[in-house]
Amino acid sequence: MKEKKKHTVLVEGPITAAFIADSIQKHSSKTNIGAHDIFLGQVRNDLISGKTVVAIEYSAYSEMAEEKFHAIREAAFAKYNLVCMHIYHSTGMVKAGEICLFVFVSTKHRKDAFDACREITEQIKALAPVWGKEIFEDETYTWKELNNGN
Amino acid sequence: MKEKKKHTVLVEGPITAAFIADSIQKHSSKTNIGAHDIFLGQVRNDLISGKTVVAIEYSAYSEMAEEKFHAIREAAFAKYNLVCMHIYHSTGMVKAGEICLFVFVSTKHRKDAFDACREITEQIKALAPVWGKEIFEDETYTWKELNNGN
Amino acid sequence: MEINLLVFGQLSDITKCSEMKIAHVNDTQQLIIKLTTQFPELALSKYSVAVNRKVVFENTMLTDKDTVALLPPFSGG
Amino acid sequence: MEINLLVFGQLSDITKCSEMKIAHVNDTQQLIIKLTTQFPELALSKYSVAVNRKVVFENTMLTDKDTVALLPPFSGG
Repeated sequence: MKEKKKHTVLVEGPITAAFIADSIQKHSSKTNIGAHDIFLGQVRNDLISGKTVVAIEYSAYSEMAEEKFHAIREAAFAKYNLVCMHIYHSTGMVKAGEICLFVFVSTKHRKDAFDACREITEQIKALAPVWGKEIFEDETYTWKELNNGN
Repeated sequence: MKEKKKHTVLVEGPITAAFIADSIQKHSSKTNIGAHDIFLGQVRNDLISGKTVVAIEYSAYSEMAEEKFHAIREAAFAKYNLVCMHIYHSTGMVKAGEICLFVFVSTKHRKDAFDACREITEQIKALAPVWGKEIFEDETYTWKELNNGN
Repeated sequence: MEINLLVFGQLSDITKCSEMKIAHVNDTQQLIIKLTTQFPELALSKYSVAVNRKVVFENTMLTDKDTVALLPPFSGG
Repeated sequence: MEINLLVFGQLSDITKCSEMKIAHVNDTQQLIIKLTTQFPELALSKYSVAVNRKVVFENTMLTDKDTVALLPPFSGG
């Protein structure tokens, strides 16, 4: 029952609530699932040196990123007892309040869901060649820096 | 910006994907949120002594359960840096494949979201006076038993 | 003096009733003895006792209109 | 002998170009020296080097049509 088909992680623009709902709904036919853990990254309107972030423009080294996402996926299936998992990451412009990352892990029991979702999210942040350009109200920008937990 | 208004956790029947989408969408106006962690409990079609579970009928000691949910919520706000959190738990009949528990934690940074969502979910399982009656195809039933991670 | 008794989950399969009034019990110990006499299977069951929505771990005095609940192990979520 | 160079994130602010062809470089070290001569600010920047989508940690031989990428610290999610 492990679903491991290769799919494209990078999607153009924000990830919508309707898309997330559709993904959740599709799992209602998989009645061996007991737990889902979903991580969503949302663009914050951080204040940086007195200017407010209104959007992040994401760019990626797409071919390498898809390979990394695939490797992260394979490693998660090898390590945890997953029924299925999906990752979606935005490219292009995502406004403050919109969602740029969607990690969706479904398992029989909740422990695997929690462990795997967190590890996958950390690996995406650490390993995926994706860059965020934080755009301010006045159209100037700064390149996003990842701290731990950011 | 902490949202702590008391709301009712127990909802009649399954939690729908549309309801979850609506909850996610409402958070797009809170642009200080950077991370959401969502736990969903889904009813499994477990095989128990040769019979397949087709639904779980949840009953609760409602007044006590709402007090416990409120205490869990207060403790989470005291311990973690949360922007907002919501819990919904079904009562009544929830079919296999449908969602019976929705824990939604929103934070500035992801560490708090992961830590709090997991702890809240464990506390709900351990502390909330809710019982699941597992209904089989032939309309017989057994009372659900929680093991760790179930 | 009468208390309100609530019975949940699998225990209601034993009592065949989820809510009842019980008179002439002064504390939780008397109540449990009375119930176990009426429903011997209760003695074999695992449960906690809540008085007015708080779980009690020791014998607890009861007053008129208190609500006592028998709570089998929780299995929500 | 010509390689394809990809430049990402803040490094493309320095090179003003995100994709270019570079001839006459036999290994990554020669490439970096050549780029740093052309774009001195690169010397002050933190980045990794990937050859054909794999990050390399030591000087690596290049062959015709290899793709080399300069990757500043990732900031996805």
